[in-house]
Amino acid sequence: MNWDRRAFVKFAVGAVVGLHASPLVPKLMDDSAIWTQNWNWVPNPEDGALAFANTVNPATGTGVKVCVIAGRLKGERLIRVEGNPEHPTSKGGVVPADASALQNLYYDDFRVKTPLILDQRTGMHVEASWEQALDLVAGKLAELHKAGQAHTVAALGTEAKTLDGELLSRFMAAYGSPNTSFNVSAADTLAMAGWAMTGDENLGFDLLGANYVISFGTPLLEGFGSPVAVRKAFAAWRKDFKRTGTLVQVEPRASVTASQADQWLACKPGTEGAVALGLCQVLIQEGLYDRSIAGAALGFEDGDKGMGFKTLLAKNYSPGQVAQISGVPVETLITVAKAFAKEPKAVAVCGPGNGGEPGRLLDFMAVLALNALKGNLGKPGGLVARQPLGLKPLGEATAYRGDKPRLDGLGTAKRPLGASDHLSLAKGALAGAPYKVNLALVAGGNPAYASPQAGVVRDFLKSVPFVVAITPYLDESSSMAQVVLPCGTFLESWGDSLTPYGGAVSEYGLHKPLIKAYDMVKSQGDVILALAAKLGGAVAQALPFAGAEAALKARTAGLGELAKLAKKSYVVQEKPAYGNLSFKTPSGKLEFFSMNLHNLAVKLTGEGGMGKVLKAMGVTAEGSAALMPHYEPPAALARAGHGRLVLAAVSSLRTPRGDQPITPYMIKVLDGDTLANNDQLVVEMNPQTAHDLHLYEGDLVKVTSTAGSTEARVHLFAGAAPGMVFMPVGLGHYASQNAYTYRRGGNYNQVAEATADPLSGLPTWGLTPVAVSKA
Amino acid sequence: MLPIVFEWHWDVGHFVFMGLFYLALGIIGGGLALAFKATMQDLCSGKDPHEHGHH
Amino acid sequence: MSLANRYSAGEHRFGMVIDIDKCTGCGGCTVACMSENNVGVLYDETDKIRSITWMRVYQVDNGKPFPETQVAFFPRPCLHCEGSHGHHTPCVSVCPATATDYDPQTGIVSQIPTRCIGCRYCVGACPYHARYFNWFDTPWPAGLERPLNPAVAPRMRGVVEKCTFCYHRYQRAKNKAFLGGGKVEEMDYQTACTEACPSGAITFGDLKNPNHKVAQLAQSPECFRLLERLGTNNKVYYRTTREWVRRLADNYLKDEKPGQVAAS
Amino acid sequence: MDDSKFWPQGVTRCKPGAFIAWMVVCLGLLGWAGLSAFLCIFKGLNQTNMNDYFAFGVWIVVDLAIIALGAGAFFTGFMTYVLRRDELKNIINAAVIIGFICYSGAILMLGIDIGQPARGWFGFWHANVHSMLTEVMFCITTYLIVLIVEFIPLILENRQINKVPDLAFFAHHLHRIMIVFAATGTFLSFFHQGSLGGMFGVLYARPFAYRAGIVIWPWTFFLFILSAIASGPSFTTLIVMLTEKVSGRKLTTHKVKMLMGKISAYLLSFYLVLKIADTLYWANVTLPKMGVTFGDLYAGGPYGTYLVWLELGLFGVVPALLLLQRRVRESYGLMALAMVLNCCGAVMNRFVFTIQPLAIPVLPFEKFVGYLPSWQEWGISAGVIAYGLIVFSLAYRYLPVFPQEVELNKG
Repeated sequence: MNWDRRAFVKFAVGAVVGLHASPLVPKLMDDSAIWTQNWNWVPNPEDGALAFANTVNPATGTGVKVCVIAGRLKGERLIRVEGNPEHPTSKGGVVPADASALQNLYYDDFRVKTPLILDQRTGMHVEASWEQALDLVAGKLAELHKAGQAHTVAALGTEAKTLDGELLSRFMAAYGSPNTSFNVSAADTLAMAGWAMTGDENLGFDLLGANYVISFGTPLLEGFGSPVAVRKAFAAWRKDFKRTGTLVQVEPRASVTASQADQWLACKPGTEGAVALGLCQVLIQEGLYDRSIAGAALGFEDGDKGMGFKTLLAKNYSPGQVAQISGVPVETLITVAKAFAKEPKAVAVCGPGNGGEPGRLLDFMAVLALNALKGNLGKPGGLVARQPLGLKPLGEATAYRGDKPRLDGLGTAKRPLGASDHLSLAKGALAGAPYKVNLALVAGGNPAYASPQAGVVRDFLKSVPFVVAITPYLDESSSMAQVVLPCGTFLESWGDSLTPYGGAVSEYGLHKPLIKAYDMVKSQGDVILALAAKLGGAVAQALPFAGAEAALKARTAGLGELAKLAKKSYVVQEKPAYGNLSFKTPSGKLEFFSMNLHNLAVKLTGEGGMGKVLKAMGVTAEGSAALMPHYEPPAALARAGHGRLVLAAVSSLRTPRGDQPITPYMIKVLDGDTLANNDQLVVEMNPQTAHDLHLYEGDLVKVTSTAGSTEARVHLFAGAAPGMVFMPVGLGHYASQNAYTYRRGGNYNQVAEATADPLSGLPTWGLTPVAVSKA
Repeated sequence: MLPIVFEWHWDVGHFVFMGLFYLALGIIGGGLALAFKATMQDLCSGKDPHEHGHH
Repeated sequence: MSLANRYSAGEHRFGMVIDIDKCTGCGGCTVACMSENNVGVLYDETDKIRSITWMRVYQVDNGKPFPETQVAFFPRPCLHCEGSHGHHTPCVSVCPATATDYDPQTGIVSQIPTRCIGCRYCVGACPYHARYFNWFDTPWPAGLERPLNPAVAPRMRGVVEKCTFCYHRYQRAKNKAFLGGGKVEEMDYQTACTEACPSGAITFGDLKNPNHKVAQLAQSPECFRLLERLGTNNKVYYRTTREWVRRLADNYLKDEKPGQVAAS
Repeated sequence: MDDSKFWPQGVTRCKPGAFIAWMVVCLGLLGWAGLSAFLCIFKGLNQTNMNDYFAFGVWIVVDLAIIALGAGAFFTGFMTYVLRRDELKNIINAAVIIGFICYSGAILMLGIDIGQPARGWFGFWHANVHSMLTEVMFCITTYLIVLIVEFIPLILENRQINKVPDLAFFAHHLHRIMIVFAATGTFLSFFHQGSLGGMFGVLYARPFAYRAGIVIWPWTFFLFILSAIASGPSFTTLIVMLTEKVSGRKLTTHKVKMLMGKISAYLLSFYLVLKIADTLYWANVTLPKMGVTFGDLYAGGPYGTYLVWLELGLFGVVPALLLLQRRVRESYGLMALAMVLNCCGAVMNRFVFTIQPLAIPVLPFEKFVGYLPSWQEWGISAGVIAYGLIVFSLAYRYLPVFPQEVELNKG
């Protein structure tokens, strides 16, 4: 056959037809279809057998189940955090911080994976072995101890009463320093209020049992106690489309709680306590109060200490006067008080502020007084005292035995009451009065970012020659440390958590290592104990445990076998301890006039100097009123006005509170009213207020206080009280290792100014006078 | 797409749609084939291509 | 029309009732959904019109001045529309590549990202903005790929994705029921958002099964659907007692009242 | 450098230098498009300013617009070959080339517009026949094949190529059966022009786009066909006029253009009557049922009712009235103006149906979102135009596009 043109054409045509008749075309199409679906940089998660492990997230108090997958090639990994329906208070359900916890666990760039030591020449952290790092820290501590400078070591922990907190306190006391501070919380304030009026420091609100709840300025639905548990109570008031519970919210902003409440009493900033007192007065003037306990309480009627609470209310807190102070109309005060009195299971709730601040002690006392007048003490749906769980101490009580004063002034006439806090410690140390800090041990938290007036704590840490951070994260605080010791998140370490704020039943949460995500990471307790062992002597004697697990075993000896407990992960009392409160006050009665406070003041100065002491503590009221629930206008308000606005926080469960770093998912779910385009912080203002300042939606402004400033975009929100500016919390991280959270918005804690709360002396930073100007 | 691939439930819509599609393709293909065949014939018969005059 | 008759023949019609009066806008559902379904996080998530959120929680307010202002939240998954005549879901009917389909058995609108050509016609067709296009390659920086759920394949750039009512959970439940010889019970198949919601605002189940709670709740006159008048005939019911919230769920002429207008 | 031996018999063309300079300008635009395409394909569509609210952007507007304007090819083909209007043979070549440019350009653009270009063919492989877009994909592709078949004989008639006997025969035989292709093309084109309209009319959850209709076809299906065939002939004529102006040569008789103008005039008038009726029905019946008023839809953002007046008035009724008059058609300038307005109307209509329905929020609590194309999007759009200019310029220079050219430019 000749290969001429015709033959070639015939061949070509034949070939084309033949190929199309063969399976080649469909096969190639199929292959290319598959090829288009392969994107080799899209991860392909390995499958494996699933298992669930219980634990409790100490940051939220949520009982959770963690899904563990056993991959054949890459081994075990955690893939999900779900709610644990069996947990008695949280009963399933999660908030963003729970559901996204794995993002903090597994974010390699953000985690401290090995001990790190700062290379002085390069200013960079260099990986080290545990031996090297512990030797370095223990050597430094021993050196200071030898030089008689043990008291110049400060420790900044997170929660005082957890295992980690107790270990840290014991360590420091045995080592010889009085300077241990912890985060402050509303639990401290509630404990003080309870101690002052009932003698009981473990009060809780029986939200689940109540069907009428008045919340005084607390973010009940945005971060109060264990958010999941609070929602369970809320859900019960709205079960199956029926409203069986009434919620009344008192606060200056149309928050989520205010909007979901059946009634919102929009008050002026900082006047929630006055509203509580106004309601007390209505109960009394309408004769709707409990006469058996409240009526018989110390300081109810006028007496030898002076004017009684009843007279005080009548004199200063009539509905008209309270309406004047708070802006809540008289009729509203009266109807709400009557409804509150009428409902058999009603409770008034006080708690943390929107910025996570511990609240004002006098307001708390006013709320306790309202509950007492309602007569709900110890009753279902009322204010109850929790029974302790019976945790064993870690050994003989160890307290600082030296003679050096504390840097935060705690226990002196200036601050007789109160719990420790990082800010006061930092202020004292920065002032150098009476001495400076040579070594700071940051244990578990991130005070350089999260402490109130974070700038002060950051300056303090900068001024300390040697900073040691025990932390899971490369955050703002650890980036300032000379030595960083890696500890695990709650998913990979031993530790515990206690009853969330305001809980009606005592809870104990225990977390254990569920995974070894990084080989060198230890439990925080292990690190403290290893350091103690290295130091030897009194410190080692005070902490005779092989590790955190052993310490937990000793601590929970009364709660059963540790292995079983760890598997279950929680101990929760079945129901609140109902029955009348047994008052452990000096008078043995409920006290509107607090003898505990009185005695304390007297102890410090003698009867005559009491007025002066109280003045120093920030109480302006005279006579017996000073030691009774009363209203003190917040100091910040006096400096507002004259073109200044009042800055307050917006709390949300999409932003974390306190030390916990915000997760990528949490950043993601923030909407444009919190974090605007290009990661700009958003502040809310009432349209009228903005108009007065010639500001429009989306304007870039600078919010400046005496503490600091930040830039933000204006969002006009009719639900914001006039004259105020509302700022979200938990944003504005500046540690660059976390690419998801770095420079996302600004940090509320950098602008908010902390002032000492009258009487409690705790820092409070809920209201700050600020100037808002176009940036 | 191919009638041999049964990946969905064939309903009337498919028959109409695909029927019209293959009809159109068939007409185009047929037309091309026809023109091709005529070309081949003309080439074999040795005609002068420019005899046809203008179109 | 009775609940079951709203939908075409088929064994199940999975759906939700979301109680707006219970939703506190915490975002738990959104985050739980993202962790269940391997939704990634871009470095800039403030560009909301390019950010993927299968379960998005919209915040709305009543527009009244202080102190009468109120806010509420509309959690918005994919509403799994059925359309008014047969399976005429707005998005399914327009997809040229059959990358999304209406399952006649469950009423779930599926999405096959590996088949999607990225034309985004479905995105335009959906009035709820429930469909999201992957404008970017999702970054999974070192370590963050570890918590990925193997039951759901992470998506590549250039395709559309959306809520699937956690269809993989249904498959898992079916497999389990098959092995155990039983049926898929109400609690065997629950979406991640339903489980996560700490307020219990979401109820999920089979709208065609009168024993399921969702079927009972959805009958309430306080229940309504988003943009019901468009005839999307979807399966996510919302519930509120607040008139202003209800008014925001659909478009109304000035003289019309919610609840008195029939779907077109 | 002399390329005159490639020119069609008996005509002159501009100097190679000038032509090369012109090509360089076009290639520059094409380079911009190339860079944009590279970025869009390798980095993804984040290079555009499209988003989940504006799922479609300027590309789709350009796509729809050029497909509408390219409708001159099928309708002129239909008139020429099927209805045997022989005078149109003098312009059919230009119409085919413009059609080819518009369709191939649109397909190239769509290839970049979809997020997964490598999967573009899944529309065929896993076709969902209920989707208007599927119909569009099938018809456009098939019709492009038709256009290529129609274009081939013209290419083969190039003076040098025509010397090859095989190719000359082939061209001749294709010509002989052109009616078959023209008829098929008419059928295909008719459907996809309609389906492009149907694409938006079926969006029943988008009140702005949704239209009632018959059986499976919303009114937009028919309106799009009409507006395309009304503007297509105008566009073809305009391009011819433009070529005449640029080349300084007469390419067709004015009679041919007037005929095209007349076709446009009648079709446009017919279209407008239906379009106005449709708009009134939509505004007064369809929308209120959905709880929306006509005013609501034009209340937010930059999209006011002025768009309606512009589209239906200045770009609709005005060119229709102008073109209907013989006096206007007799004037070269006035007819050109009317045809420009007519084409603007088609482009505007496509813009209104692609961008506006997406911009208008349907959920009462959604907000208006703005959109401006990025330079990459403009680049691709400009590139398609540059591509058209290049193809048309080359075709004009080397192919006997206009049968009357030699005659008209004698002496």
